[in-house]
Amino acid sequence: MEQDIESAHKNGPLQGTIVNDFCMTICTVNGSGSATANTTLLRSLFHMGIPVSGKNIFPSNIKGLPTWFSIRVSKDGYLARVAHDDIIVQMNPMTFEEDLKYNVSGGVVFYADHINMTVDLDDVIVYPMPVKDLIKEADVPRNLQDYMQNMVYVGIVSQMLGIDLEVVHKSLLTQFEQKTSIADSNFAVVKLAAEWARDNLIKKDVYHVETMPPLDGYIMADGNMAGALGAIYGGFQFCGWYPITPATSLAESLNNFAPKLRKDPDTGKNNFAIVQAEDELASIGMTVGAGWAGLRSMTSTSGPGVSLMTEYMGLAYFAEIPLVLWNVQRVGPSTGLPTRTGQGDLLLDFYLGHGDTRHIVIIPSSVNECFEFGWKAFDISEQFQTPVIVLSDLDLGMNLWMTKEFQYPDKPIDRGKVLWEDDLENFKSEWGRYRDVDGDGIPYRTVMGNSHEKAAYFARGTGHDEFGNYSEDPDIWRQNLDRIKLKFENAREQLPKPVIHTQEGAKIGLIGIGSTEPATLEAQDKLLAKGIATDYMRIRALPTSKEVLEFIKSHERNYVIELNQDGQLRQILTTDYCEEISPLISLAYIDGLPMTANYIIQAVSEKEEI
Amino acid sequence: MEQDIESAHKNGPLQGTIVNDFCMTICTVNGSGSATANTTLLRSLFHMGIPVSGKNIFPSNIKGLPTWFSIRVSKDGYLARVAHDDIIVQMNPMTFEEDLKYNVSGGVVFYADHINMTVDLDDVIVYPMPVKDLIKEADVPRNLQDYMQNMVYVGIVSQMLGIDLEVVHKSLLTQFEQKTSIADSNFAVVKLAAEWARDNLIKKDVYHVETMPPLDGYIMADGNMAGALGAIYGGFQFCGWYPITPATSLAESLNNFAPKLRKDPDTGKNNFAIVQAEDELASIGMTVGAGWAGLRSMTSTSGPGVSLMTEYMGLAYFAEIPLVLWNVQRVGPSTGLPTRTGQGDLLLDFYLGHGDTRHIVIIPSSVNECFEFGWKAFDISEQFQTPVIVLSDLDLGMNLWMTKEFQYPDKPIDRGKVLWEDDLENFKSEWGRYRDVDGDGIPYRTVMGNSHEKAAYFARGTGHDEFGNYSEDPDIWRQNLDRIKLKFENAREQLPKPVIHTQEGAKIGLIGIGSTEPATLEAQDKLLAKGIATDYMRIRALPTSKEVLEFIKSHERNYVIELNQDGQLRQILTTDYCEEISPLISLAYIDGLPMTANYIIQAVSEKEEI
Amino acid sequence: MSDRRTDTNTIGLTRTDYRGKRSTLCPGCGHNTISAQIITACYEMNIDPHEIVKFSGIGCSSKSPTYFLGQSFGFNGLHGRMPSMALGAAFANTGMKVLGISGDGDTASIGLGQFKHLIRRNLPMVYIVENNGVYGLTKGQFSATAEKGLALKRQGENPFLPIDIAKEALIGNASFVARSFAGDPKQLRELLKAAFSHRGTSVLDVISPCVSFNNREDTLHSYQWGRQHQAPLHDIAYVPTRRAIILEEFNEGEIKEVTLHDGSLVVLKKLEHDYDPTDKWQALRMLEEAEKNRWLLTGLIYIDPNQHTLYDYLDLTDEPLNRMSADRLRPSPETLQQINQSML
Amino acid sequence: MSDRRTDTNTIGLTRTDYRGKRSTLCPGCGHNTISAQIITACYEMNIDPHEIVKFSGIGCSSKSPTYFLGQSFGFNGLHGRMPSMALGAAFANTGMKVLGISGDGDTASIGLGQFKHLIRRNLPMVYIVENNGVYGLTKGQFSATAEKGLALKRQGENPFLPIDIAKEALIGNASFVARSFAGDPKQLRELLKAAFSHRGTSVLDVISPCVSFNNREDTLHSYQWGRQHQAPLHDIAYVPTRRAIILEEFNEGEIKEVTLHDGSLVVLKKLEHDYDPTDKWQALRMLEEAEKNRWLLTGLIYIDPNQHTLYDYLDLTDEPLNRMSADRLRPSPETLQQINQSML
Ligand SMILES: Cc1ncc(C[n+]2csc(CCOP(=O)(O)OP(=O)(O)O)c2C)c(N)n1
Ligand SMILES: Cc1ncc(C[n+]2csc(CCOP(=O)(O)OP(=O)(O)O)c2C)c(N)n1
Ligand code: SF4
Ligand code: SF4
Ligand SMILES: [Mg+2]
Ligand SMILES: [Mg+2]
Repeated sequence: MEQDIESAHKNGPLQGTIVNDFCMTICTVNGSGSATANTTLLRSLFHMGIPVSGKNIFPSNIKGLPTWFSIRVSKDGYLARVAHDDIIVQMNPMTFEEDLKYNVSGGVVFYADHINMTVDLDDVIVYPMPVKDLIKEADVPRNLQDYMQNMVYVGIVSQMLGIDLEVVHKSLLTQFEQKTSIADSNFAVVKLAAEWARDNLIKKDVYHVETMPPLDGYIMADGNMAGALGAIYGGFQFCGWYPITPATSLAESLNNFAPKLRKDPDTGKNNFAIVQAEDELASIGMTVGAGWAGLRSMTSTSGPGVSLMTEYMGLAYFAEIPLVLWNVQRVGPSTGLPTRTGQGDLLLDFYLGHGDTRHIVIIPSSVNECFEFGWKAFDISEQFQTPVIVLSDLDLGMNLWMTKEFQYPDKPIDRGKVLWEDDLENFKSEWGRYRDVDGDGIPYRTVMGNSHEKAAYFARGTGHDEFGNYSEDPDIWRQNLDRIKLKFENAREQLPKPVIHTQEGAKIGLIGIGSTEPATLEAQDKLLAKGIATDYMRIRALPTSKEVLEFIKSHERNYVIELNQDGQLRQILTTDYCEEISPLISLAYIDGLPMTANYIIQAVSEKEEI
Repeated sequence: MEQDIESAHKNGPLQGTIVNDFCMTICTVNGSGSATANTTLLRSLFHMGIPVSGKNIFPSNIKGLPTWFSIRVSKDGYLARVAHDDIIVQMNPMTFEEDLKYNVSGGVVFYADHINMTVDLDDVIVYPMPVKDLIKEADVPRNLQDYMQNMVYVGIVSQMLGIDLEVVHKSLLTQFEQKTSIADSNFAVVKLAAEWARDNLIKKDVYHVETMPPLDGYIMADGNMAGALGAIYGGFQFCGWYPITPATSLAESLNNFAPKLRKDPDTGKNNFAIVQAEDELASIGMTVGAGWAGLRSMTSTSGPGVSLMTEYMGLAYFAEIPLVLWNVQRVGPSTGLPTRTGQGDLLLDFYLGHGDTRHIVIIPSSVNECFEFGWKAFDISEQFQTPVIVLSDLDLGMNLWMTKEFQYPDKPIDRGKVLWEDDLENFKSEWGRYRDVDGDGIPYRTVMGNSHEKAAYFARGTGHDEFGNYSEDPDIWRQNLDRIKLKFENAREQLPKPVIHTQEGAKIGLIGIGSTEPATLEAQDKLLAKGIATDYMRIRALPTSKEVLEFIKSHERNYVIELNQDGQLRQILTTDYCEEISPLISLAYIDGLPMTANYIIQAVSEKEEI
Repeated sequence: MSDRRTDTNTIGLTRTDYRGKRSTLCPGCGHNTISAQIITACYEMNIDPHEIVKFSGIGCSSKSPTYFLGQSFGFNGLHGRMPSMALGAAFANTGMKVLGISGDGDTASIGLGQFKHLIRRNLPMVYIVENNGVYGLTKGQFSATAEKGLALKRQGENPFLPIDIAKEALIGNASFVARSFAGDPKQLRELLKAAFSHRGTSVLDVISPCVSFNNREDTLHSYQWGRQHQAPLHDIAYVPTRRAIILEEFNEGEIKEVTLHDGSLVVLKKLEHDYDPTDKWQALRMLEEAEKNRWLLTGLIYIDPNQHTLYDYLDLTDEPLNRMSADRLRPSPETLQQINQSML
Repeated sequence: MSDRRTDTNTIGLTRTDYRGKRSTLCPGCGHNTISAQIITACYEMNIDPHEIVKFSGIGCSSKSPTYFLGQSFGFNGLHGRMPSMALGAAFANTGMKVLGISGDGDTASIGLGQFKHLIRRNLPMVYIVENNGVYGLTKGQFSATAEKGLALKRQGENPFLPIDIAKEALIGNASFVARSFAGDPKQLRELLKAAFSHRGTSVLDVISPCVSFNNREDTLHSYQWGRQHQAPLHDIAYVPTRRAIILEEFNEGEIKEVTLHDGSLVVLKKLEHDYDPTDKWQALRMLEEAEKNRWLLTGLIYIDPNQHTLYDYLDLTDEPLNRMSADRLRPSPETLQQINQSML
């Protein structure tokens, strides 16, 4: 023990200080209740006005295995993952040695002093934490002692980095939904630990945090909750779902918020229904049924569930059923890495179904956008009478992000072309469920309960004419498919357009989707510093709009950044634009962790020979 | 009635004669037993040495709806569908008028004279058939009378076209597996009808058949039976299946032939197992289990079943399980047209599974090749330890074709890298189920029952290291996926190579897969006659080999011919070769019917502005 | 009797208003009889076709909804997975009557899981299994209800014990379980009426011979076998309201009544032995016995008129959700402000 | 007692040879107890680990095969669809013992269909449901076996009647149905031995508490509730061969024997009332009664040692198919010539 303190001493204090710009990883075992502590630290930094992001790297397991929580503070507002740690908070003996590999030289290690250390810590600064003693001192009730150990490192780390304890207290209150008693009992331990640190540890390291101007207009939230809230403000009426990591918390958020927000003011009854199905074959079946019947219908799942939904999604495409499918991606193939993040379902989702099936896919990149697409998805699917897949991922869905606060929808709900009794009575021409009256490929639909004599029809996944009657006629088949394709092609320009970040005189294009955005924005800045100007286009929807082709053509080279092995986005872009495009170089990468700016910077620099 | 005969008279006999070159369509209702009659005519022509093809266009229904059987005789050996009819045999009042639309002017109509005709038949030649009278005359047993009506048109048509009655008799014998009594009772009616025609009808039309040199080395068979036989000669050991049109007859052929061919000579017991599963989720599960356990394992299905197999196929890809999946395609999306043909499952099959999943797909174009790929598929899947999808379709699978007789496999069964007790004992290096010892990405596998102490491992769809142990380590994940991809890339040059038909000085390439071959070959000849020389490459496997790129690059323009809406083959080729290729123009087309040469000829001529 | 074509029921509809397209099933198919009885039952119950919604899976049986109630909405879904689709749609308007048509392959083979979970949720709907022991539409393979030992063309002999739809429903806590026979239209009609009046999942297992692939007189799902072995539990009569009972029709003691949720009654006239369809235990025993003696046991096997349904659990508005105006679906801006506040 | 670590069984293996990797399940999870008893049963039965093959679906329960029989082959398949995979693999070597581990979500929710169809085929295998009433691995949602009224964190109250694995197995004609409790290792061990000796599908529904999400003392799947409400049908002892019975152990009349296919015996010592596990009818009644009285009924509920299995129907060679040399898998050229001939 001593000898390690020694070693820290030996190094002596490093020169200078680093303020609001470092990455701290807290190493614990899962099921130990560290989540609250970690979020409290994260929130406290946020409350100090410091841009911050937290990423939870956890095992597919309930209790007892290593788990890591990385907090990045960045005065410049970079929220992407970084692969190294400046500070390690070590509560887990199992991974002590391994974790040190990620620690930068001159970095810091806080560790529970009951871990007996054998490792050599020459070039890091070490702060042992007398966790057990402090817990004893605080005399915490038996059953809470393990849990409260986490509050010890909250206190010590706060003290050593300069996190204002008042802010920590405030964060605890938010954490415990303003239940003061619990918040206070936690804070008591935090305070005790902070005071111990103040009196017993000498600051040797260079890392500090300082209050910055408040982050007005920002909140802390995760993408699944945001998606659920978006759906609620989008007027969702039915959700059939089945539990699966990392999508579960989306449906559970619906369960949590819908009863508060969507009871009928008059009757006090629910104007929505949520059903936990027996599996995904059933959850998608329910969702298709509800969508057909005229409800704003949704389901949420991840890769394995999407696979099971393939046949029903093909039916929904062909019978033209509006519905919203949230795919919160994890890493495949197969069961793969259930608790890691990726973007490997793009191809399957786009083509989901046998025969000639294609789906509209919209792809949020921020928690705020999860909310926005949460409500927009319904308008799009009902406008085009087809399923809309919202493609999120674990990093976006399950991690707590600082994000712009949710904006109330800027336009009223659009139910698309639905005809009730009167509409049918006054309809401009002969109505048939699958008749293209407006020339846009989008027919008018009626839904069950419509008592107009002409309203009823029998929907089916088999060949049908304009009136929904069974048909095997070759021409009728082809015309129907062509109309559906027309509808699909028309959608291109009406889906969320790409977001483009330009730089002066850039000849190189960066193209990506979803949660790789923070890493890419950071890479843009740093590549520029290295003399490589880039433009960055974040695609937000498939099929793509003309801006996408224009961007691709207007750059000498385009790099396609995505978290998968096969370069799936690149494949889709080439099939769309092969004849016309400049080179598309794939920067696909997958190992289950979020994208880092460094990977992009190195990959591009190499290829650009700089 | 008379007046129609009149009309035929008015026209008077056409000039000249047309020998062995016309299309005859027999219009009946399904469930009426016409299949036997139609096949008898088909076989008789075949026995006369005349190249012939028959296409059954039938409804998704058991009894009472219109069905058409088109027989094309072509002295030049063109076996593709043609869209018009020279001769119509009309037994179905319901479709009389409609069917006439397809009849060429100067064409012929045989019809059952109990159909009362209102239609105008000016420019066709009409032969009424006193079907009921002849049946009465033949005094057929009550229960057989409806069925025997079909033998009446066999007789009359044979007489009028010049089909040798002896040959008809021979065909009936083949038809009834040499049961003379049944054959004779059928033949009696044929003969009676033929004699009536001889005595009462005057030949007015120009269509004749004449014996040609015998078609030695050819047989008549359908692709599903051929595929089943191929599997049996490929040593299949397990098949889990679920009924679905048009794949059902493949598994039923296994049920029929395996007990005869695959009983153990010593024990007389079966050395195979066939299980009708409760659905496709189960049939693929059984097939994966059997493949993992070291059996040559297969399943057969069509689009909807493939959709349900998505998740298990992803597991098989990732856990590296050899198995063979026959997809006998029908028309999608969704339930679509269950009794019509198409090539719309190419994309889904290639990418079947979430995450980064890709599959080897091999695509036969003839019945003979169904047999060949039937056995080769097992060698390929066990060599690369991955699923192999054999992509057939309804036209190939369910129609009776003249085809080269089946060739006995030209190489012994190759079980790939399997280690038993001794192999493990003497293994060159440390063995791990997923260790790449040979640098080709293909590991060695052991199977259950291997009692060597090192043999056992626990397979899984989750992340795993070289020894199959569970792992979430990012590097291990990526290395494993890269190895699997290497394996997949290596397969390119070892799968069935494309078949190329060149023409002198062709600048234009035609590219296709599977059952569009006959139409394309015919189109080549006729385009040449119009002054357009073409080369034709039939791709037989995905992923594609270098020859494919060479072909594409060596032509100014390439036309990609396929029976689907989205140009799926073209999409896959562009993603593979975007940077390097000359234009790929899609000639995709889908309406549920087999490809015609005419469509290709017109499409190409237009685009080539000729 | 008066002219059936022009007769109207109390809501002014003729029988023709309940018909559908011409059937394309085989002449003599049991499924056609069932369609006819659905038409009659709905006509006689004066149900407005717009208040019924039809669902089916895939199969000859599942095709049949095209052939009745042409004025009702319907959806011909996927093989074995109609229950989930019906359940999702039902929420759009809980006032409508949901009618599901399935086959034995559709329900007992690929669909067994969804069938059992539908029952578990007790969604108010009439669920008819048109049970012929084979896959008709794919030309006569064994289904999971085919009896052990059944021999069929090109299929050999079935070695497996059959799945008994009624038993499966009972053990799964179904609130309404009946079995009938396409050869007994009258009983079927009355059972259909009872089913339409029951609040909960009404399972009707109807033996419906496939004349093309499984109608040999010695096989369990054939007309002849059914006629010879049918053992009705009771004579059943559906009575729309108590007032409507004409007492003479029944002598005291011989009848048992069950009052359904909508106030209608099922009147059961005793045959050989007493039978109480509210006793699940007895129901199971009867089925067991019937199996031993190879009877085709028909009638109302079990009913619990008061079991909770899925709707009870979800505390839904009675108003049709799919008619709710858009503005009522979106919470106020204030609520979102509060949420943003809570996430600082 | 002697040292457990060095003791060997009759095939010379120590208990350690039957162990697997260290469990990563929660300390106290019922699933760990079951793993331990599988290890003991196999050790005491002298089964060579190479003659066992393990399968599982997805869930905490389905992870557990990693934690026992490390020398046995195994496959951790897909959620709810282990039965089909096990069935396909079994044909590779019908001499091996097949062991399937599933959870209540894996079997009764997503997997109900495959579970019932496995039973129908009576594939010889031991099928264990580690039943805790929740989805453990996804953090505590209700499974289909959760009791009506169960209230769980963040899940509210479960309104649905539970699916009873044992009843479902019985009604599906299972040939071996038992229920046990992770809190009663001794009974579990004996039942496991009987299951391994039974020729047919042996269904073991084992109540296996989830200490993280469903172990409140008042809930059906908790340790405490189980301890307080367990009602064993009998004392059960597995005896490898008749010779091995030490008669003193049992007084005449008080015991019932069932001889299994491999000649071993299950000896059942009478407790309160007589119980005959070969009477399916009585089995159903007992389960019904237990449900009414909220007993946790455990023991060998039903067995038919002689029911045909899938293997009987398929007329397979006994020789392991996956060892059959390639040359024996391909018919002769002559046979192909004949086929070509027949297709002219
Ligand atoms: C996923 C899927 N698998 C297979 C089929 C093929 N298929 C169509 S109908 C049918 C069986 C129908 O049997 P049943 O439900 O008993 O209806 P029946 O025709 O006997 O009335 C099958 C297997 C399909 N349509 N979809
Ligand atoms: C197709 C699919 N859907 C959902 C999941 C997510 N999932 C993993 S385990 C599980 C439930 C496991 O419950 P149970 O079988 O009772 O096992 P336990 O963890 O309780 O032992 C679910 C829904 C999955 N892996 N695959
Ligand atoms: S095949 Fe059988 S089930 Fe289908 S319509 Fe004909 S008789 Fe009915
Ligand atoms: S969560 Fe429950 S089921 Fe899973 S390991 Fe922990 S205690 Fe066992
Ligand atoms: Mg059927
Ligand atoms: Mg469980």
